[in-house]
Amino acid sequence: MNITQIVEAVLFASDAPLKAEEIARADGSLDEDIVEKAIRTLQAQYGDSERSFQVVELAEGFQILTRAEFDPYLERFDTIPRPSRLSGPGLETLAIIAYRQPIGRIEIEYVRGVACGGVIRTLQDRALVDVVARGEGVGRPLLYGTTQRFLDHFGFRSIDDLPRAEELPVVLRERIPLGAEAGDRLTSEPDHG
Amino acid sequence: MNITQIVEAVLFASDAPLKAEEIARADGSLDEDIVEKAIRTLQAQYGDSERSFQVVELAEGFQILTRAEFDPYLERFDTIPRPSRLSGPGLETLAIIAYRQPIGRIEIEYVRGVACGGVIRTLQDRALVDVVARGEGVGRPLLYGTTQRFLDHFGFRSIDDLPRAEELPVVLRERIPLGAEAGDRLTSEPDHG
Amino acid sequence: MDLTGAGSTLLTRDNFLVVELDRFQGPLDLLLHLIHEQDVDIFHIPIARITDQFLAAIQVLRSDQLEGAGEFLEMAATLIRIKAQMLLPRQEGEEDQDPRAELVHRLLEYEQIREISNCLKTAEAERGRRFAKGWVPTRPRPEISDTPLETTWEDVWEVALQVALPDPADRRHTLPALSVSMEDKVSLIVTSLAEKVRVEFSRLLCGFEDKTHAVMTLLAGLELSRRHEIFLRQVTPFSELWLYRRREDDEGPPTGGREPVPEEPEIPRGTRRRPPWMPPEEDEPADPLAVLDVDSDDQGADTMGWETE
Repeated sequence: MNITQIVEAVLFASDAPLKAEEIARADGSLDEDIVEKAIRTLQAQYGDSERSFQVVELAEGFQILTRAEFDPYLERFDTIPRPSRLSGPGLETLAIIAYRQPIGRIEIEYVRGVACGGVIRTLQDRALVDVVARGEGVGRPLLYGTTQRFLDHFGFRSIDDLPRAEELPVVLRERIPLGAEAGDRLTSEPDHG
Repeated sequence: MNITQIVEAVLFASDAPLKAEEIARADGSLDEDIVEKAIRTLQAQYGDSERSFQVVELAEGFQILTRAEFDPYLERFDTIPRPSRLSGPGLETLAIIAYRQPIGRIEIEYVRGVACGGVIRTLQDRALVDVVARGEGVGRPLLYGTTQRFLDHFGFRSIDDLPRAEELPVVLRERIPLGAEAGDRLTSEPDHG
Repeated sequence: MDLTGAGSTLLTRDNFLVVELDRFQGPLDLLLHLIHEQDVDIFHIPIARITDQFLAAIQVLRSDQLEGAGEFLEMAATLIRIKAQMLLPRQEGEEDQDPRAELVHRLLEYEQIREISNCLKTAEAERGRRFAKGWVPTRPRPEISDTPLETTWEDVWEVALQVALPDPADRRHTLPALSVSMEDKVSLIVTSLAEKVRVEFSRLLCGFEDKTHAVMTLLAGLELSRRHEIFLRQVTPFSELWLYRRREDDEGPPTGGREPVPEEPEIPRGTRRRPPWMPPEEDEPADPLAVLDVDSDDQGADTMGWETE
């Protein structure tokens, strides 16, 4: 059992990146320099033997990670990434965008009554919505719509497949201009007269 | 990028044992036999290069695990998750379920001589056992069996890895109907003395 | 059943047998302990003696009210029954059934389970020495969108049914200073110029105390100028800045010789239409769109400010 193996075992089993001095705690015979040397040995060995993983140095320390080119093969394994759910605000915002797309942030906020920038960004990060156009009006607002991934995830062929629209509350069902009583700035081009 | 590397990447990235056919889903070029051959290649490569981990056959699948002799070096890392050990009642209850599955609570309690509802619930929470069927009798009792997680927790490849029936005394091999009111029936069984 | 009498006398007689009941997982465990302690053949249990010892041992149960006391008492009853049956003369023709048979069966079975438990314990310890790769992201920087989403359409649909325009009366009328948007100012300029050819910059600031409004109004003016919708004119440094409406056929700003004539700006004050987005002089709610509920569930940092690109 040699030092390189010990460092490898520690790196492998840890579920967080470890700094060299942390790894050195594994055994009295180790120190930071020895550990870093061992890591370089591992990096060379993994490279030479064409392992599909590598020792990567991150800001937080060292970690063994799969090499990026194998990503496509890992996508279908649900034991790999942790699943997550959308929050309540996320669901509501997604529903509004789905049924009223393309729609600007101001309008979404008008319906929800709260600021939505963060939620929209989260939905964008999850690739469920994206900017699909720029509005015609003042400031040329970004308009959001649902993505192909949205359709894939929920099993719709197209936006026209969104079910049972007739049961929806009026605000989502009808293409009434949102915020109409607040002036026409959101929905109509200002008159340049 | 070769097949062995793909299989390695999938095994490496997974946090649970994967069956050969599950691994094969990573790519169209794979099937169960190819995957198993790749795993044997990996096992040989890891052995030759004295990696501190191995591909282990576990819970009807495969997983990369550290070799046991490195355990002492891993002890002091709280970033390494350790499964908690089962209590005595937990082990007893699990033993009964493992050997007599599917089995209902009443029968388990008859064998152990004590109430087991809480222990069974704990085992269920830890996903070591689960309801696998409903009994035929009055109230259609829930019948419990062991899970993949059970195999994983104890390092068994399959349920056949449990100590073999031949090694057990006569009493356990006989599937005598047991139950709260089975006392009368039992006394009329052939003499075990 | 009366355990007290029998128990207390037996306890004194057999007090060499000290039993801590907490150690036992149940009556079968205790029985096995008693049997093994005394090196008794399990197939020939001296039922009278074992029963007495069992009863003595569970004396403590009664006082401590241990959970599961009933199970010990039940076993005590079984032992007493077996003891009684053993005393009865065997009848002719009856199957030679030892009254202890079921108990022996249960004890053997339980002993087996304990052996298996020990095997499991060993296996568990052995498995516990080996570690899977600690869960780490497979790539240095996984995209959030790479993780599977468990949300179903039903989740979305349920929320969709609840969506309603907030009741304006429920809205909190806080107008944070930062909510000055360029859109508002663009709109202000455009609306002002809808009725007139030009407007003074200072007039656009009427009713807006905060400096932010001035900055945003200027930016809006520059933006509209960039889009060739208006043009700006200032005759001398620090003089009034004028914003001019630009018609499609306009070529550019008025030439130098034809400075704005003073008659233009005057508008009957009372008749000026208040643009919908402009906060009125009274304290009535302003434009609902400009109202921001900063206490709500969302990330408050993202206000309705200037949309950046």
